[in-house]
Amino acid sequence: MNQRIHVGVFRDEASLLSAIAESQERGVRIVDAYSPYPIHGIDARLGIRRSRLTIVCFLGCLTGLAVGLGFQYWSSAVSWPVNVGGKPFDSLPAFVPVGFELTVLCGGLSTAFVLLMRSRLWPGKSSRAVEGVTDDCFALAIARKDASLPAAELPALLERHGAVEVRLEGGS
Amino acid sequence: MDRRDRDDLLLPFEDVASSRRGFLQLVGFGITSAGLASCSRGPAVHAVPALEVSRELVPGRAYWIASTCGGCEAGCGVLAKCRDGRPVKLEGLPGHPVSRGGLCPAGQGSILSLYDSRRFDGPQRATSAGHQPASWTAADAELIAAFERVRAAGGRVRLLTGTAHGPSTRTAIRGFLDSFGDGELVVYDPLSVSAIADAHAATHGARILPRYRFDRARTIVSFDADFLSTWISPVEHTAAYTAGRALDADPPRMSRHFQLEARTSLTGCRADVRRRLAPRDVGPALSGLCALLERHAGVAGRLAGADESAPHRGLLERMADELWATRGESLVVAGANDEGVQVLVNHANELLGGYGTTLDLERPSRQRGGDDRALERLGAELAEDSVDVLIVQGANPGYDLGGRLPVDRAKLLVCCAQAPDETTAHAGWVCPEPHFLEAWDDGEPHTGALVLRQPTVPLLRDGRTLRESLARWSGDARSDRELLRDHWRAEVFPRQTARSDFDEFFDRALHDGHVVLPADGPRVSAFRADAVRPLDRAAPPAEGALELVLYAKAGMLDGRHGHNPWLHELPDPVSKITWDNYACLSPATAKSRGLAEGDLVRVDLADGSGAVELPVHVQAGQHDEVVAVALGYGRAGTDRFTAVGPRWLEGRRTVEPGGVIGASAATLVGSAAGRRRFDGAAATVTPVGGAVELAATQDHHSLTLPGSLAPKGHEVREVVFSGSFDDWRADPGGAVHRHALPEDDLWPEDHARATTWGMTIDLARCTGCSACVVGCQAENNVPVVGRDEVLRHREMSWLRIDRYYQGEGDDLRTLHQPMLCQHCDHAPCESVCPVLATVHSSEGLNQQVYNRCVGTRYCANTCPYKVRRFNWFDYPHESELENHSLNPDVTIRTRGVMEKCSFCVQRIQEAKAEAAREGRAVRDGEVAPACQQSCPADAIVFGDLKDPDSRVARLAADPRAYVVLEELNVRPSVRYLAHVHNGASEEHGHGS
Amino acid sequence: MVLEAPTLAVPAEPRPAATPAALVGGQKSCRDVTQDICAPLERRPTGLWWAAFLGAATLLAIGVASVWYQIATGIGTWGLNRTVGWGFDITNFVFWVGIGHAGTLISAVLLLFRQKWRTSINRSAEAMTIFAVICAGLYPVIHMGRPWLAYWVFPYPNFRGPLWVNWRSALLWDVFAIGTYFTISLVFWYVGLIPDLATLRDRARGLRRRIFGVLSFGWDGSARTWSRYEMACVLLASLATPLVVSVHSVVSTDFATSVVPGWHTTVLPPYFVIGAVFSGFAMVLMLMLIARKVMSFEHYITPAHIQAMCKILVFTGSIVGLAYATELFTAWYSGSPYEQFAFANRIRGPMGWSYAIMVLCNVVAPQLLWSRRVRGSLGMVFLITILVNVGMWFERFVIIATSLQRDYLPSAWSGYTPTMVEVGALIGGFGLFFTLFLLFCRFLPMISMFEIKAVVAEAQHHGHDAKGEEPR
Amino acid sequence: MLSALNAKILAVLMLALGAAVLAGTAEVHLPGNHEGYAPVQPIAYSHRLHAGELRIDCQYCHHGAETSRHAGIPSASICMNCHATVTAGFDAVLQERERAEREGREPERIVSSELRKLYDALGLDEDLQPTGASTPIEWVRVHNVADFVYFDHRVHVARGLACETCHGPVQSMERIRQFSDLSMGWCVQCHRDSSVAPETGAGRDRASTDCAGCHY
Repeated sequence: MNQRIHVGVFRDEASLLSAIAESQERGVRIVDAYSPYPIHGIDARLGIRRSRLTIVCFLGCLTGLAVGLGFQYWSSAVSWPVNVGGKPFDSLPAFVPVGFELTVLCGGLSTAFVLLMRSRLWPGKSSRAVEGVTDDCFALAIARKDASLPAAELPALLERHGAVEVRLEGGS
Repeated sequence: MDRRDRDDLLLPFEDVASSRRGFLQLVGFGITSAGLASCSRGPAVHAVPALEVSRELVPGRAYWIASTCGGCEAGCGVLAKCRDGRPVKLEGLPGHPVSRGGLCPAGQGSILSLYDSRRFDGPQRATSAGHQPASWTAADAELIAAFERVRAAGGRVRLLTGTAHGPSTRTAIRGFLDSFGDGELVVYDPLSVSAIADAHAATHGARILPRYRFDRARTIVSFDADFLSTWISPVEHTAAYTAGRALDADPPRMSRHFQLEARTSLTGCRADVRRRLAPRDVGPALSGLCALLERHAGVAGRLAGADESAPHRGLLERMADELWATRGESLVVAGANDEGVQVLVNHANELLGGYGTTLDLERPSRQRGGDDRALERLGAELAEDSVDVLIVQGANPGYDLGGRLPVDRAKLLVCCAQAPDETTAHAGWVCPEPHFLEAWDDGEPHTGALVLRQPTVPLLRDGRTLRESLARWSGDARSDRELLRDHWRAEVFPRQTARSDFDEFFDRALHDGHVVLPADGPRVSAFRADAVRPLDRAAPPAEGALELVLYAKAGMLDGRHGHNPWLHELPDPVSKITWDNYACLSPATAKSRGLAEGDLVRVDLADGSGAVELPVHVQAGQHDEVVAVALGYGRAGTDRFTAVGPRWLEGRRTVEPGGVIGASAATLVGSAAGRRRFDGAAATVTPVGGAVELAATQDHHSLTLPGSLAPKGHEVREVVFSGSFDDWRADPGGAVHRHALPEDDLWPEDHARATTWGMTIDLARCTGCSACVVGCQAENNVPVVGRDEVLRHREMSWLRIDRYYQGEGDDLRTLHQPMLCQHCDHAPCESVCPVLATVHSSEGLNQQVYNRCVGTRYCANTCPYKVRRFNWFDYPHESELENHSLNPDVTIRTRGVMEKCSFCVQRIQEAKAEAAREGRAVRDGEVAPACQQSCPADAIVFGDLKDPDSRVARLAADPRAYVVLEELNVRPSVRYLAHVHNGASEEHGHGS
Repeated sequence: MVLEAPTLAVPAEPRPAATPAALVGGQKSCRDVTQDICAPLERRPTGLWWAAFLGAATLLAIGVASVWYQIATGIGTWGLNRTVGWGFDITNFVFWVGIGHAGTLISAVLLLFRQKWRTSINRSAEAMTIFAVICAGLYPVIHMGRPWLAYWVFPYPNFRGPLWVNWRSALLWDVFAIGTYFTISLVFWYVGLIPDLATLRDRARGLRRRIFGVLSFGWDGSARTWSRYEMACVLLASLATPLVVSVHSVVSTDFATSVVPGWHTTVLPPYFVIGAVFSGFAMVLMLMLIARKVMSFEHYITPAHIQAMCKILVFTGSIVGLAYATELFTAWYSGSPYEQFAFANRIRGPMGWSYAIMVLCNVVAPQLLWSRRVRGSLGMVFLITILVNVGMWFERFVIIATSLQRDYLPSAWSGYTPTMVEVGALIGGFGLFFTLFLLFCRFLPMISMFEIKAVVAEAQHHGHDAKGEEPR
Repeated sequence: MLSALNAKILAVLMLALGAAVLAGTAEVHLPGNHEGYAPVQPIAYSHRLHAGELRIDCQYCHHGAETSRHAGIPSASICMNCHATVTAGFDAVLQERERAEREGREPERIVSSELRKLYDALGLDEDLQPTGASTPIEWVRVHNVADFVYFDHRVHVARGLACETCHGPVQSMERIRQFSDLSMGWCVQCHRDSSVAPETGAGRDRASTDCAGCHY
């Protein structure tokens, strides 16, 4: 559905939030909201689900730990067991530090990687950010859910809440 | 890593000998690395096999040639290990009548002089522009003409030599000199014991030097004689001395050794009872001792009452009692080159019945044949300009005699030195001799015990033995080998009966390195007691003056090894100082004069006849009225060592260009009654301002911790255990403090194995002589790093000898402990290496893999024994030629890697390879690391600890056996056997 | 260096809805924040910056020359010897690792504790961490005898059997700890930078815009992204917090797992971690004081921040003092004569002076911060931060050099005197650190704009003072 | 969802991976691996002829292998054991004999050009009489174990290891070629596999994987 999206630019957080509130009340589809900083509580209002990055991170950690301990054990007790200082080949306590570091490393890297992937962020991606939204402006992109709402109502809604500018985007 | 280790070394003599005697063909196999062609597809390395195959010489396979050491006159047997046509290592020759398998530091080091690039190549003629090379033909023609003129004119010909020459050379000399109207041989020893021979002339009617049998002595009294380190025949004495202190004999025996000395000698350090005695007191003390012995013997001699005023009277009485109690097995020796003293020594030994047992006159020693009075006469003749020809061989009078023999006054001076020295500078002709490893020769260290020398390598430098030269000059065209064989056929062969075929006899003698002929001792007369006179105490030196004692250092000896970097870097066994000589003062004297270690002083003879500037070394245990200076330093040309060691921003040279290493004390050698006098001259010590650092390898000299820092009850580190013989008999393990370690391991034993290489070091046998240190250096290509690096505590020796003093003055006790990688089963160094460069082998070796090492130095930090050595720089050899002394079986380590004692793993591998080839197991005793091989005292034993029948396993089970720092539970494979002395319990005490 | 009291910056465009907050001085709006923080990056550098940069670059050049000479000639150009195998090299390493710790702590731990006052300093503290870890990582490499083979410490597939590495070696743990620490810190820092890079991108023209465009990953401030972003930051912070503890614990095992008396003690891991926090906070505070002056950030780095940091310093400094005491007690109580001697030697031996410096700088000097007047004097605070850094460097030097100098066998005892080449390597570390830091100040926003904006907005929104969340 | 850019990145990665796999199978070696190295030698000595056709025992020429760590490159004098009389290939000699028969003369001594090099090296003239001017032959060494390895032929020969195990089918090589990669992994793998000694050896001496077995 080729939809036309109206983007309203606000000067403050409160205006954005009130615009969101009315849009939801009136059944306007909120495409996204943009802000220069994370707004406390906005995910709940927009109905954004809690991120599942936690799971990714946990799995990353688990993988790191398993690979770390497994490789250490394999390389020192299976691949080529070497007598080092009379210690046993499978000196597990000695493997803990590296196992831990790899846990953290894999967890951290997988979290960051999945964050970028899910958010479609990558080096060189051309930005479609609303002007000013990285400075001191807030923006709300809304679209009609269906034809029940008059098209002109959307810019009006935005302006009612103090949008200093309303733009029309081609939609996705 | 950038140096290919062994193969390049196989290309040895292209530059030095390819034109000579088809040497390249003999060498067999050479490989040249054609540059660094590694970027191309293949490694362009060329291999050049010999054109003619040689049956004996298999490339890469070592062979051994028995010969005789030329490091000094003692005549020890050596086995030269050769690879690819050249000797790479000298080892002791087992079963040798003199050395019994041991070899001293100087002997070990003497291989390096073979590869000395300074050696003369062919004869040199003196010209206005210095020495110019000439051919032997030209030299012979000119010299024969000159000799002819002198002969015709009845001129005076003198041949001045050191001691070492065997029967064949003696015959040649006699023949040559007899052809002149006035030809005479003058022999001198730089470290003269002329007085002993003179004393025997006085008391026994024959100018002989007895052979001392320390193995037969149960009581030994030594006045200043450093017989375990430098005196006459140290290897022989050490072997005999330790044989006389055998705890493993049945019944165990241990001689008691009294040492009365002015300085602190290595021998004094080993003594059971040691007292300080100024040189001027030696005569009175000996007179007193003789008087006491006369009383025991019931002889009324002239010495009666001499004991009344003698110094250390109580000790003298005790010594006399003990000597008398063991009469027939007692031995008194003195180091002083003073006839009066030596006559008293003879008297004491005669009273004690030592002649025939502890002093052998049947096979007297020929290891020192010098006659100081003949030398004095030669000096007079030279001073009168009446010597027409002076031939100098095997000696360097220009240095040894401190310029007091005017060799330049001879009308023709011919020198047979191998390399330029202080005497050749004046020579009209230099007719260089070959190195002892290049030549045929014989010797006679003990009368009737003949030794042989054979070439191990073709001549690297064109030289000719004196024997051959004399033959040429007498018109005899035989080769040197023929001269030697003919002499043996005519003179030696008939004196034996064991073999009837000369070739067989000679080959056997070559194989054994020696032959012992039936005794044919000189006739000595009955003891002439009338020669004995009491010696009074000399007047003390003037106020402020000290008594000068000149001594020799192990390794450097009289200075003949002054161009040997290994021996310069060998720490003195007592002072632990390298690369220098110094003026030793006792701590009390140094303190009273406000002198500290390293302060520069001038030592002046009180009569003004000589002076030398040296740094001070504060020497524990030295007599307060004595200043001791080592001979053998300050050799001309030692500024060659300016290039030794690394050159870098803050690096300081070992010696400045134009300078010399140390200072020559030969100018301080005085003369008394026609004999060279080494001790007792009055000397003043004056500070001249300034100070230098002395490069010692040890900073803290005691097991006692610095006072204010020591924890209560733990003031002494329990590293060396020592106990008396009596205590040992009561409780053989009593001296060792053991720790109760848990039986259980933190982790189960994962590494069961069939073989555990291990070592025992018997501290009761070890004398600290340092032969093992040089042996290890030679075997393992340990680099020389130079004075500055030693000062920075970066010496590279894999094996060091720790020396700990306890007490001071008369109470000084000294302990030596060889310290090397302990090959711990729970090695702390292994766990910390990130790249597995040091790990444990399946045979218990702590392996260091040089090519894996990245050089974190963590292992060295964590080593409790601090035996790991890091390559701080590249340490190149002085010359390409010197590289040929490298052992091709051991990697040369590059900069940035750690190294350490490997238990001579290359020898283990060699033994295993040979065993595999012969389809058998390695036998006990088949593997002897370099340190064990050369140990004259047999203190080191190596083998498989897991084999209950091995010698090392039996020793490791000895109650005296302990491991150093046992409480760390690192489980070393090196076990030390506690030191046992034969003093009273309280004299040495327990626990270090 | 005396720093003046904060002066009021003139806002480019006065805003009616300003927030009075002790953590953000002046009356700042979001636009002011953007303007104030971006402005220094968009102007030509000041003379002061140039002077500082040239100074730092000179130090770096000295370091590069020293290290080059050392690698070309040999480790022998350092004053080490057969007994003291580590000196300045590992001292510098541990010192810089320690410095790094504060950055992670400020950004991660304080994030988890929701300490709002961290916002002004966390960015530069994290940058400091990264630069410090770069400096730290260099020393173990150059301290190797053959640094060109340093890659052998990684377990990569090879044709040697394959031959792996020794997982039992604390040095290898270091490789992984430092490597992980660097990677995670870098990721954390960069993720934190993305929104601010987008701000810079949107303010810039031409090439700058293109560069920041690439670097900002196409950030558009979407609420969905913010949501994930905040979660990711919390996760990374949760990972970084145990990491930061583990890193210095692992570094301490370089010493604690070896048998050298004075090293072989279990107190070392906490001792090292707290020391690291201590030195790191001192370094952050020092840099803040400089940056505040040089970059005119008086409104963002306020006396409240400095007060908070000072309190942490006096707290951690006291723990460090306790650690020193514990160490002595342990040595005495152990009954091990080697340990007892090691500490006696440390305090009264030939290098006792270094122990005295350590105690004076680390334990005594920070106690002055109990006084409110001292805390109020920027000059005094600055001086104390420098002293603490000197003291912490000496702490590592004391542990390394004096322990090694005299261990078990008296025959092997020696001393340690650094060479000029070694001093050059030390200087070079500071040169590298300050060069990187100055470049960072110049090209990247030193203060996290989006977080400051959040603080400002929150204060505005709730209408109360953000000072209420000052740390204990 | 695979965006266009992602697809591009993936493609590049796949290509790189493919190239790596190809490189692994093709004749591309890592630095230090000289497997297949077969340099031109100063004399075109044929191992195929001598070891293959004529079945001369390896150790007849490389006699050091039994007693020394180096097998050795044979001396020219060993060649002369045969080549004092054999001066050319059999075919050439036969042809000359036929030609001589045709021309009714005594057959001349035929010296092959390669053997001429041997005689030159030994300093032998046309009649194989010594001239005294000999020059050693500079063979190009083919088998170089890595630096800092002490390899000992004698142990391997004593254990009954066939030369071909490491040197490959020498009897079929016209020009000698490095057969194995001589890497440490290659050595170690064989040592691991030989943890039980072959029939000749004593049970206790198994092939060791200790570092000091080769590095000291």
